[in-house]
Amino acid sequence: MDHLLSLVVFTPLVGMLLLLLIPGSNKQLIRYWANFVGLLGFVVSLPLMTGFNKGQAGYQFYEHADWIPSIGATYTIGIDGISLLLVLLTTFMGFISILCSWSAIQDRVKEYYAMFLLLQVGMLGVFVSLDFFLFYMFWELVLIPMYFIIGIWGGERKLYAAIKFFLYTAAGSVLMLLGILLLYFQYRAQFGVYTFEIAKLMNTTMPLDIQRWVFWALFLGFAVKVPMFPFHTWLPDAHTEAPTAGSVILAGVLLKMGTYGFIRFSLPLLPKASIDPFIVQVLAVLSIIGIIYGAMVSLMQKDWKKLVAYSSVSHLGFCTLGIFAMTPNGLTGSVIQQINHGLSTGMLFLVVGVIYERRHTREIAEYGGLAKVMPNYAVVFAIAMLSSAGLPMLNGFIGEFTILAGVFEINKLWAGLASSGVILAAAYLLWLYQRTMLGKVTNPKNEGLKDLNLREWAIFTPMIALCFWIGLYPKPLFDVLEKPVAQIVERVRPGYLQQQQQKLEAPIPAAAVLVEPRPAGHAQ
Amino acid sequence: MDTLFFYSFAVLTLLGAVLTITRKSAVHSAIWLIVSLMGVAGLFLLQHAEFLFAVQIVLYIGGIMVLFLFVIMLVNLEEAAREAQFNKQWWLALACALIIAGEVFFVIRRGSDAFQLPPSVAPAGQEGNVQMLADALFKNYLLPFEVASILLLVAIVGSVVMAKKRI
Amino acid sequence: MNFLDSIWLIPLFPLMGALIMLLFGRRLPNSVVRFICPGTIGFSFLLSVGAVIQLSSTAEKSHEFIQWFWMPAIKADWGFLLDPLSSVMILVVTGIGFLIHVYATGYMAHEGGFYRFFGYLNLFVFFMLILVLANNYLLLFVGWEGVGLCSYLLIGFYFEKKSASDAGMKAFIVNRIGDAAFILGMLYMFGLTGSVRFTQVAAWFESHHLPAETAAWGMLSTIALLFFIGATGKSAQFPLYVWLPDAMEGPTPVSALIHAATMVTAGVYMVARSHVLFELTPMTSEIVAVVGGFTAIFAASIGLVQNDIKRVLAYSTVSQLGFMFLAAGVGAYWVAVFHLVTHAFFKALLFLGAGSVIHGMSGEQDMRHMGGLKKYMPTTHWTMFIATLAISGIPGLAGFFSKDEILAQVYGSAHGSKALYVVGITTALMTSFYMWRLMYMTFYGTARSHVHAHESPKSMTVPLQVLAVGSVLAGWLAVPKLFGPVGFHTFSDWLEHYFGAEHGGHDIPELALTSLSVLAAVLGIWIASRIYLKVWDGPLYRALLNKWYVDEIYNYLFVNGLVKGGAKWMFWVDRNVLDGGVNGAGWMTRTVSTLAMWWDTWIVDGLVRFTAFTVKVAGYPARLIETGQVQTYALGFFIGVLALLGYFMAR
Amino acid sequence: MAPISIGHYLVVSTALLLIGALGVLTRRNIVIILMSLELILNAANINLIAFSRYYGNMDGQIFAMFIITVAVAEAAVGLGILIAMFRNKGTVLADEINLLKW
Amino acid sequence: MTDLYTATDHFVLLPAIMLALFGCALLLFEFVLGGRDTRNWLMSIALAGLGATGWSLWRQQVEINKGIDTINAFNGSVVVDGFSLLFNWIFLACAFIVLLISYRYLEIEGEHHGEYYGLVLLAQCGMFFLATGMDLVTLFIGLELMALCFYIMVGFLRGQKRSNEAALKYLLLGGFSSGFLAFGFSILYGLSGSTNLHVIAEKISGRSATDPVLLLGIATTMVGLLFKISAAPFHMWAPDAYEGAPTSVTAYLSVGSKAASFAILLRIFLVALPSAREAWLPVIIVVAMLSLLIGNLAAIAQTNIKRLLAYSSISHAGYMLLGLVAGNETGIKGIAVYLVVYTFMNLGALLVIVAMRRADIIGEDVDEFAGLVHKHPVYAVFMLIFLLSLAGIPPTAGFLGKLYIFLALIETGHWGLAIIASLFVAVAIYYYFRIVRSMFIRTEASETAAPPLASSWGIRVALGITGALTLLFGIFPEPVIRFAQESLYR
Repeated sequence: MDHLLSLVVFTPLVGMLLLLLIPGSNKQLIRYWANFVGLLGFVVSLPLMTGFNKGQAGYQFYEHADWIPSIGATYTIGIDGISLLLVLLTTFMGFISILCSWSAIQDRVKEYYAMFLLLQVGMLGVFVSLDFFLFYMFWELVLIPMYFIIGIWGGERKLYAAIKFFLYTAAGSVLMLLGILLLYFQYRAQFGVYTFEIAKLMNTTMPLDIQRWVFWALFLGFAVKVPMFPFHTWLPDAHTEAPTAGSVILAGVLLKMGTYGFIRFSLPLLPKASIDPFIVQVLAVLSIIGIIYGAMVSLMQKDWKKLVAYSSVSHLGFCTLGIFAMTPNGLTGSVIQQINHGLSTGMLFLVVGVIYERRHTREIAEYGGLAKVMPNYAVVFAIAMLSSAGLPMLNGFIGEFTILAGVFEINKLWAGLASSGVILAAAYLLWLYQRTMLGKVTNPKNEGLKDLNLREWAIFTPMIALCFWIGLYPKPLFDVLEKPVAQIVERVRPGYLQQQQQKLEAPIPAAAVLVEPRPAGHAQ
Repeated sequence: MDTLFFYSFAVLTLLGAVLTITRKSAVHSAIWLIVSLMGVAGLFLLQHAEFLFAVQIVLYIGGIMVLFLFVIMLVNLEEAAREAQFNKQWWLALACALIIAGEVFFVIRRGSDAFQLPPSVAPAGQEGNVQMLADALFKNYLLPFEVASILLLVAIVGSVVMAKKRI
Repeated sequence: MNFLDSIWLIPLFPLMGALIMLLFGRRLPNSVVRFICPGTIGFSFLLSVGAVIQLSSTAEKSHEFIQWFWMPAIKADWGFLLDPLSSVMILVVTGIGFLIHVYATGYMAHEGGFYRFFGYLNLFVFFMLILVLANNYLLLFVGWEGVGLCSYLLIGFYFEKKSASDAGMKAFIVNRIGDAAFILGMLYMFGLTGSVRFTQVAAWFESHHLPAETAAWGMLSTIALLFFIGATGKSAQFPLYVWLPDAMEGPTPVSALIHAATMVTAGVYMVARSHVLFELTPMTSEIVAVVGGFTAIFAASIGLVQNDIKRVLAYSTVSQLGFMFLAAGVGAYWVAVFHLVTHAFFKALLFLGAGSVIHGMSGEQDMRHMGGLKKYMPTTHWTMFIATLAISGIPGLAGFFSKDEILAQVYGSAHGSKALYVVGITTALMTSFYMWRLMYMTFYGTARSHVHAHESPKSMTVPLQVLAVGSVLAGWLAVPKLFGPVGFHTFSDWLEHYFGAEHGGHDIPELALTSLSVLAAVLGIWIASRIYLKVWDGPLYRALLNKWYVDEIYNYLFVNGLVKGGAKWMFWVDRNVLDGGVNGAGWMTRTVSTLAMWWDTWIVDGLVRFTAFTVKVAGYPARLIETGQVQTYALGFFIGVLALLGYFMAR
Repeated sequence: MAPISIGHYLVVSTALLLIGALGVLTRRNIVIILMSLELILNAANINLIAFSRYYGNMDGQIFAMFIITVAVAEAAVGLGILIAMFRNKGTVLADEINLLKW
Repeated sequence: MTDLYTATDHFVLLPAIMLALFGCALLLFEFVLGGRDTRNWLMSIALAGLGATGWSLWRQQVEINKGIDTINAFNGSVVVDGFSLLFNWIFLACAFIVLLISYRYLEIEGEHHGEYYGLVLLAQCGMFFLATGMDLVTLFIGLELMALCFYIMVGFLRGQKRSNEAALKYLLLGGFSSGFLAFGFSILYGLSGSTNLHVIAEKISGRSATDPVLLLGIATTMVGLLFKISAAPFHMWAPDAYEGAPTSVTAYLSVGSKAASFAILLRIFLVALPSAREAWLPVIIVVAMLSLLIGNLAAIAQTNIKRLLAYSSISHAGYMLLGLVAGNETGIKGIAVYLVVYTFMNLGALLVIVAMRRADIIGEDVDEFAGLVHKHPVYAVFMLIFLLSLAGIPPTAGFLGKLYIFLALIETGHWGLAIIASLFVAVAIYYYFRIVRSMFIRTEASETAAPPLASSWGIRVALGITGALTLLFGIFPEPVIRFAQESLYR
């Protein structure tokens, strides 16, 4: 099919429009329909996986059409390995979050699902766009439904959280737009043509200082979304206040838009700025601060969801650190970690959601000893927690380790500092687990809680399966990512791949390894 | 001679204007406004704009001022006259006006070299001013003239709509 | 059947057991559980025996088997390696594991969550087998973390008990510190050699002929040190040993299996695995030896005065692990592994025996309330008696051979030293003392409580008996050359071949050393028999009783100080500085307008209109311009003109 | 005395403009404000007439005529609105009309 | 010169003639046949007038599309070119929608008179001259015609104090500014001896930039024009006038008047005063920034939506001025695109407020919008689209306008301005979203208890048109851009 990708992107939109035709009072039908569309969205995205040729560099399922010739904006979409994974993650997580809202959302059901499907369109669009203008459209399209999801179906401070989310991200993205335009005119100055197409913009050669400007502009847009360290304060609020599915999709997919932006746009378009020592250092340091800081702040939280939210800051720090290592492992690991974070943090939020639905409180102190009452739930939570903490055989480890390996190639100190995040992750997650699941059931309200029901199992089972799959056999992911990542690295650090290859193959002279050769007398 | 006339008309104009805006009673203001406008009319005359002079006298002084006086009678300004005539920001406004005057003065002084107009065309003959005016008005400015008629119609309708109790 | 190619089945059986238990266990009757779980381990044991026998008959004494390409980042496979070292380990793990499983069927019979317990236990064995069978560091790390997880789960098995879950958490987190170092070490290793596969790494080291790093601290030393830090976490060495005593909160079979026989020895195994590296880095080896020695004496000193039966054993374990590192540090890797094996037998036995005592005493763990149990629990008594003799180093029993060999190596090896030997022999003395103190307090004398003690069931005593036999015989696998007939060197030959033993150094006065260590053992027993119930109040005693206050110091420094304090501080920064910064930027906006939040609050709180008005008016100049006075507007206009002309004037 | 130049007229008109503006800005009585507006427009007229004469074309005069027309219309409508307001509010003081603000 | 009134003159003037004819007819109609049962006729005549105007504009458009640059009439004092047609179409659309939404609204307000329709058409007639005029006199008279109509329309609810007050304030300040404008025009005339913009440009280009008289002329002209587009600091009439005026008039005022004022502003700055660019450019920059600052900040605290939109329209003027600051092709095109887009989104937003006005309910307060989505989801969703568009969030049309402004600024290297302007987008989101929040999130029952909206076919049609175009221009903006491109630069 020629338009498979468009089909994937716009299936939720069509579903949403049809959803609007269903009378709002018929909640059950709306639910069935929305879940059907969610599933359908996932199913239509599966051919992408089977049809994807991982040996082929460049974009696949490419579609191109003129859109706004006057300013050179086109409808150009296509995916490479990186986008493929994120698209699949999106369709999958989209379905999961729609499914998990079945009983959690009781009022304004129609609007809710409409918003979710719209959100889905925006997210998918971001990951497939190969035209900056189109990308920006989708990028902003995401804001509105998310605003409503937080604002209407959120918790107590939903208004504050929703507008904060909106303002932060909108402010960042407008500045990003300026960066895009700067790039656009740079291209125009060289080639005399207006275009927003990424593939063409890649040919622009820019002096370093312009690249820096563009880089920082794009950085603001992406960093707010990720969110990187000083821009993260919207995240805990948004996560905490959003309904479960909102948090899941926010953590699972939305944040990835920022990291994806870095990988897809910042690095290949601005190779010189990306490798600029100052920029790299600043970003790496911010990432590391994010890792440690997010983890430390997590430790302090009394609110279950907020804890998970701050843990996102920490995990995303790993992702950005991997990106700015700009090594094949770093980038690959970053993408994989993005997928992993989607799954594991998504699961953690779902876990919170399950209990929130039953007890309507997120205070950790309210719980304790749930393992006794809800043993299955405790198992699921344990798996989610361990996956998030990076336990080997589960997905988190693969990503974190690959990132660390990638970072290590560049700077050992960074890797060392980042690895402390691994320790802290165990600390805050286990402590959370202990406070909520273990011990005696102290709160009488918790005594009669029901364990997971069938629908909840249906949500968790595929996620757990994926966690194990990625943990045990991540090779397909690596295969898919190999070509695009190599391309990016080649652009940013020309020759690095070869050099690395040679280094591994060539014998290392002893002097390179040792600080000082040993005095001969000691030889045995 | 022209000089003398100019100064006297100028003084008349400005003095009338100053008095217009300082008199307590609106009626007095209106009368001083008439004086000022007559000064302007005098200036028109000095510049050989006889037709405009006539218009100024007839239309303004005869027309607008009647309108003003009419309104003054209508809205009964007795009480208003007893209250303070200037608002609280008068000093600020005065200061601003003086500053602007100073600025204009300064600008003109500083750039007096640049202050050059294209050479004056020989003044048109005194006779036929009205004729020339009519010529221009009905040839070159036919369109604004027509538009002005609509403008006046709007003004008439508008003031009627506004002022009438019921329509 | 070709056992060598089916070594992947060895871990698979316990995994299947674990999955069955965790997925369906709740629906299975205990009798089935009791059958399945030890059964899977038993199978694995049989497979292991088969594989080892087949291995011994191959020429290269090593068999690698790769299942799938797992982790592209550092080119790590999911593959298994069976060589002498790992064959020893799988035998220990499956063999002792099997016995402990059997024991646990009796011990845990009355506990809730029977299936869960066995599920975890099977899972543990699975991970442990992965750990020892892995063909590369990364997969080893999988097992490494996995056993940590299971340890966490099992320590916290009585999760309703806060102290238990606390202990589990502590174990996991402390281990994680080591793990982070391990990861970095692995990355270093990969960066250097381009592989993390044991065989390739070793080949690389050999082919590059690197000189050892004695004079300077280099990359190799760093890697080795990072690995060792990893090992200290898992094997409870100073300063990361603190979790192990707390881990005794878990059920006793767990303590026996995980915290005595197998998991805690993973560090030793890993160091032994990396022996090529450690041989190249004498400075790190020295550190290993010193840390090991220090831990040995330090833990032993704490063990002297503890009253909880399991804690004594826990500190004893720490101390014995120290011994193993001591051996590894001086380059006697095979000895370390040898001690590992013997220790597995007698320490497992001791724990199981202690468990039997606790079981018989209905949960009592404080030795001050025991005494005179000999006549109630004869089997337990005599098996424990043997184990205690073994650990004390009485000739003829397992502990004697291995400990003696360690001391000999410490004294005589090229990397050893006299000082460490003194530490070692002192520790041996202490060991003997506290173990006999334990025996005396528990089994002899008069009963100090009214609990009606009873002997444990068969399922518990039979494993005790088997282990007791093991504790006697294990040592004879490697009789010092001084004594034994040639045939009894199976073990040392098997491993020395692997480690490429190099016995340079001095000639070892073996007889003298052996006599000395026997003397220390006997002296310890004698002292214990004299003063086993004494409490001598003094600062030293209190320091020992309080474990040198290490927990308190850690708590103060790290938990409360660094982590919680830091976290608190950071959260404050987050709320006040960062958000404040942003809000500060928004402050201008806010002073010029009302933030919706404020406005809402006012309405909700029903604040008097006047306040709202004043704040509103006073706060927001932009609106303030709009006074509603038309002339003010005109004035604004006028000022605009003024400014404009002013600008024109100025240019 | 210097001969009367175009500059003199400009000065007079500027002064008239400022005086008119001052009236608008300071007087409370709206009727007088409207009168001041007339002064301002007349300032423009003075300019136009002077320039018209200077250039000898009629454009300025015609412009001035239109400005007078506009002034008339504005005054008429202004007074109309004033009456409507006076009817509703009973005041002609500019600073008393402040319903709409902030 | 010889012919007083040629066929070309007629052709050019035809739309204005139509407007004037129908406008006057409506004025007279009410005088002659005043009564309650004539109201449908009024509407029909007015629509017919717009139809006729549209037809004559279309004929001009066809002519222009043939490739003729400009059609001069009346000795060049009125021209038809792409520029004028572009603006005229905007005026026409605006007047059309205003008519559609006025009917029911005036009924409710109880001020349904033929004069209103006449004034709408005549105001458009004035706008026509603002777009086509090339001569100071024509421009001035057109401006005054439009302004007068608006003074009256703003005060059309004669019985309401707010309306009176708004009209009076608007008139006093409008008169004040016209005075300055007239003074400025007189000086421009004085410097060139002609009222034709081209001649003025030619004469001025020879003068130095420090020429005091020129500066005085520019300054006074500028303030007059900036007042009309309600740019800060000459904006202060706008909030009061917008708030007090009948909402349909607010719509007309905020869109039609603003567009027309931009037409004259662009004509004068681009045709007559390009040579003095270095003199006025910094002023425009400052004014634009001030407009953004004041417009956006003051809007935050508003609870009256009309007033809020007034402030937002000030900030929109600021954005458009930034296009003039850039001054290149993209910038001017940007202003045009922005205006087109602004027309539909702002009209849309205001017409929702029009619909909110019903018996006993003013419907202008943010709180009165609470929970709108429950009772009237369509209105709420459309309002959402308009507000998003006003805030400049894709995929709505408003984004296109802002994009063009940013494009122009970046292209000409005004990075700092671009950054500031873009940051104000975030501020704008904040206050627009207070309305969104009120409509969608707040669940107070105030709306559900209230009577249904004052919906009528006119409002529904207008809502459909504005809403659809706001979305459509956002998603497929090519036609708008092409239209602007071909109108301004062929």
